[in-house]
Amino acid sequence: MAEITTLREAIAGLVRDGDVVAMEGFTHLIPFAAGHEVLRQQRRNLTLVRMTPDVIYDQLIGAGCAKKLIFSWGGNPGVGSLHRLRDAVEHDWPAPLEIQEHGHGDLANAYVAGASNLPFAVLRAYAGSDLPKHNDKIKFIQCPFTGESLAAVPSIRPDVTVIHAQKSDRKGNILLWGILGVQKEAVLAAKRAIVTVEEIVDELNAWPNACILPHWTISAVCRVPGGGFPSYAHGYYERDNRFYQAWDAVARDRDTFQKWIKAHILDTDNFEEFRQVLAESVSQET
Amino acid sequence: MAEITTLREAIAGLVRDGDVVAMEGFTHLIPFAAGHEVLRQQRRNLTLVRMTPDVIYDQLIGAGCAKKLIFSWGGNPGVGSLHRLRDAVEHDWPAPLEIQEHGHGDLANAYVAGASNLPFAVLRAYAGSDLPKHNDKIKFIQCPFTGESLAAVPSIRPDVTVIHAQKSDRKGNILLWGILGVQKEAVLAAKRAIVTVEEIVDELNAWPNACILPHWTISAVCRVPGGGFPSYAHGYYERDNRFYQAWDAVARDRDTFQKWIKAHILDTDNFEEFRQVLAESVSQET
Amino acid sequence: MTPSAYTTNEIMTIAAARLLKNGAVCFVGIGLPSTAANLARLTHAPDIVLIYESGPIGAKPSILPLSIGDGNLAETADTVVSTPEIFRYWLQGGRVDVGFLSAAQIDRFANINTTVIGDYKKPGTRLPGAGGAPEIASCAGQVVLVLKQSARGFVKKLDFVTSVGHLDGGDARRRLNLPGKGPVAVVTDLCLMEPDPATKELTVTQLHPGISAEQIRKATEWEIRFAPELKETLLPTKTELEILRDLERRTRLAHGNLTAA
Amino acid sequence: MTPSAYTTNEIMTIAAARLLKNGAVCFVGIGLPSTAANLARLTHAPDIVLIYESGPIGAKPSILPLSIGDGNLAETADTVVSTPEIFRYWLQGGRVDVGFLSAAQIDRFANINTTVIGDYKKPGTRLPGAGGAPEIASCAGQVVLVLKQSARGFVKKLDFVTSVGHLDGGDARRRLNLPGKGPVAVVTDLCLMEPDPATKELTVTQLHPGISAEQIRKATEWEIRFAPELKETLLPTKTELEILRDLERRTRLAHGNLTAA
Repeated sequence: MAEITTLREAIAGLVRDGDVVAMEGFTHLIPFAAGHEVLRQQRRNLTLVRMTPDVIYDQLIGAGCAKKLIFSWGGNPGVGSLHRLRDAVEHDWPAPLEIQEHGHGDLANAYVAGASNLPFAVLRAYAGSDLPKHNDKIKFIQCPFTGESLAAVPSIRPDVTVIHAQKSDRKGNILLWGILGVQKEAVLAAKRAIVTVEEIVDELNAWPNACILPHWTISAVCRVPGGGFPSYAHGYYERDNRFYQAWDAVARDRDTFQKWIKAHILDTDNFEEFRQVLAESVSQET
Repeated sequence: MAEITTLREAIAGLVRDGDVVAMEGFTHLIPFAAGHEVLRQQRRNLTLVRMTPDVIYDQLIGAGCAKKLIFSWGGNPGVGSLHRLRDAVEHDWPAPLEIQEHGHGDLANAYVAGASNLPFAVLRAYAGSDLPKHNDKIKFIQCPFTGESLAAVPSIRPDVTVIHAQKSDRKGNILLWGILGVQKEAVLAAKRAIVTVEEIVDELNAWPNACILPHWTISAVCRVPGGGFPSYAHGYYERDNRFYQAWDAVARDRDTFQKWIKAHILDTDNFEEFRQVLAESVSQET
Repeated sequence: MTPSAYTTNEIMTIAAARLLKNGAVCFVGIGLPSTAANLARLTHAPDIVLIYESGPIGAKPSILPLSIGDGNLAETADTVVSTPEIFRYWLQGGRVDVGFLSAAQIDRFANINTTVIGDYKKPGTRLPGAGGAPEIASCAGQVVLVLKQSARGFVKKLDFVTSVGHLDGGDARRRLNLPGKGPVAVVTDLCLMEPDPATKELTVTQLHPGISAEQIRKATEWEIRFAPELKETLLPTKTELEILRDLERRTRLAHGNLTAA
Repeated sequence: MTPSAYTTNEIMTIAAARLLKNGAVCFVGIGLPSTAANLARLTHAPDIVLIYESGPIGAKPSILPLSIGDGNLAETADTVVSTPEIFRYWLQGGRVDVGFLSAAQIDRFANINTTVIGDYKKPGTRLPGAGGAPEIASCAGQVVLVLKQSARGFVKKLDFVTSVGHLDGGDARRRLNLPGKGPVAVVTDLCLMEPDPATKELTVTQLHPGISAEQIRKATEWEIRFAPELKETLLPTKTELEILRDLERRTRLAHGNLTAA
């Protein structure tokens, strides 16, 4: 049953050291505010799951929150590398990062299997690929009817899934639209779920067959306008491509990164204050 | 690529004797007009697939179109038995009917597997049930990661799927809403697909994430207003519960049934004429 | 209120409705279960969440659906998803607290038959079949069954096990690794039965007012067990009866005097 | 138009775009493939169907997406489905005619590496990883690759096979029961290569204007084969160049001078 609460309380109560945490959002609706709060509260030893780690996981990995990453594409979309992810994988900085690597179709299927309470998913992939050689979570099974060989991967069942959505009503029913990604599956696969939303309204006024997560599938709902920044929220604001590009220079250097994290996240109280500090530092640069 | 054509031509060209045919629609949007046209054109030796055979398959079975039925619940919803289905199973009339019987979750998963081009689906079901004893298409497999036993069923890949939907645009893109059933999966699992629609419009004006079947997944689109009668089309007309109740008496007796089929379907030219003849026979009764 | 002031159908429906807790997520079969679940929603359990296998989640029908996919279910639901999703993410996914079912035949371990009376290959009476029941019986957190009691329905041995209750009793469900707890109650027009905590054999724990143990014995093919201390079902309240009758009246009007089977 | 009147990037994009037939259903990777696919849509293939792995089906973006899930893709699409559905029903389901990909490294059989340069455990350069490429490479009806040619990218042996082309050649794909035909063309800034019908080894079949065989040999680590009769890529037409430049101009304006990587 969804509790409508502050983001600080939600993260404090529901994200624990050592948890398997999935923050999802496929370019759209990436839960940056929630990710920052996890970083601000300095969670440790997390196993982070995400199809596209993006800048949000670059920040968490660089800040030393993660011991393991389960992913399928780790880049800064439209810009280049995630330097903190690379530094962790290539040079164990700030700590060794175990990686478990899949393809998108595989991880998407693994979330579906998790949401479906199945222990594994079956898909056509990986014949001839080197990925199974480096990931013992990819196996091959035979169809009991045709004998065909198919890939099998274990389902993903996060301890907690965190997503950002457009709207909630006052009961905590969640409505999202546009690029849906794997958010619904990630929530339904998880033991606990936190959703930040752009706004909380009296009535969702949803259209037929809208993508809705009922309040009883959600642990906590937090109103955080702009909580998807610098990604975007369809119908609310666009992606801040400049932030993504600027991140490249911030993340490239360990020292620059650490100062940025301290000033923008550790030394701020919440996402609103982060936005203010960021606005100040951007205006100083230009 | 969708051809916009008449129902008669679509059935003539796309449904062949001996085909595996799925006509889907879960109470809602049952493709009665298309089913009648298959009956009118006297297709034979069909393997009929449908989660809920309903009155539409009672008619086809009683008229001798089917050699096999793959299904999961064969009743007249809210009324009782499907007498023609029962007569075929219990007394081989008008011909023996092979049945392959599943549960709803199983068949729904089997369509999903078909749409996903997988040879089989995995689900949690049937442990302890007698169904696998009488259906060799239900097997059990072990999870390669946990060792758990799970049910496996072959995917459904119809030669042709037939559905009814609310709208098409002039290219043949299909929009449906309300109770969606397994129609999308049934179409995507099939080699060919026929869709009858309430209306063909210039613009679908679909809402975000609407259930749309693009024209390039459809073989033929036919405008048949009321083509879901006596089931319903959300936003167009309601279910004709009286027809469903009246069907019980028609189907109970072989002779009555055969006369009804001759007068209402075989001797009519199309669905519009069927509706006229039906209206006349109903008004005579009351 | 006296026993003669309500029908046996009514007390069955009301007793079943009372078992549903407010806020519970219920996967509802058509007919008696749907009537009882909606009665619960309109009385003590306004926040109950009704899921129908056709796709509606959080349906709040103003009239009783005649079929499992009536338009009124879609119109009043929080959302409507595809049938595969209902079975995959919601039922098998473990999101359903209570599966609410009926049956043609039931045995002492609450296994149910909705497939065939007689031999499968040479059926005496062919019944509609499984529907969603095998998956509900496997995966719902718990199952409540509601059906009229008769010696033809409450049988020593099922002709066909369509959907599992407690199999041959004891910890059989756990041994088969079934996700849900299985049947926790069977409500009939005569009484309420619950599985024995150890053997899982159905045991009458509560009689409807005016019903004798003898009536129940006659309406059960196997030698039915009774709890040492039998409770009596509370009489239907005026509110319960009014709301139930009003619901059925609205339904009859809307469906043209048809009633849900 | 002379070779100096367009850039090598432009002719690569234009040559790739020309390979896409009108009406084809294309599963489009971000960057070069997306640019080429949209150029095709805006020139000779107005009815091409663009699917992006984030969920849009039939996207008709007015500017080039910077990321795989830009809002403009959703706004202009015929519909947007979930990412699992894209991979399950549409790509794996066999509904995609052409998978349009780029790569960091490629070998003579058009196998591709987007994972790592150097050892997997001790990477020299860690690349972004697989994304949707393994599934596209397996399941799309055919695959077209577009990437700049260099000896570092066109290597004798891949450090890591992320997504399969023709494996070790011949009928290897068929032996592994891969649903799609695999790569049918590789378009670079220098030339067009196609797999030999029998061996499946990439063979240069077409040179871009002004490009010599020697330039291609230098930009290929393995001993690259040439078809006996080499064609020359038709010069970009004025319309092609205008539309491509206009698209990139609109994109730069909208994205604040950023360009898709």
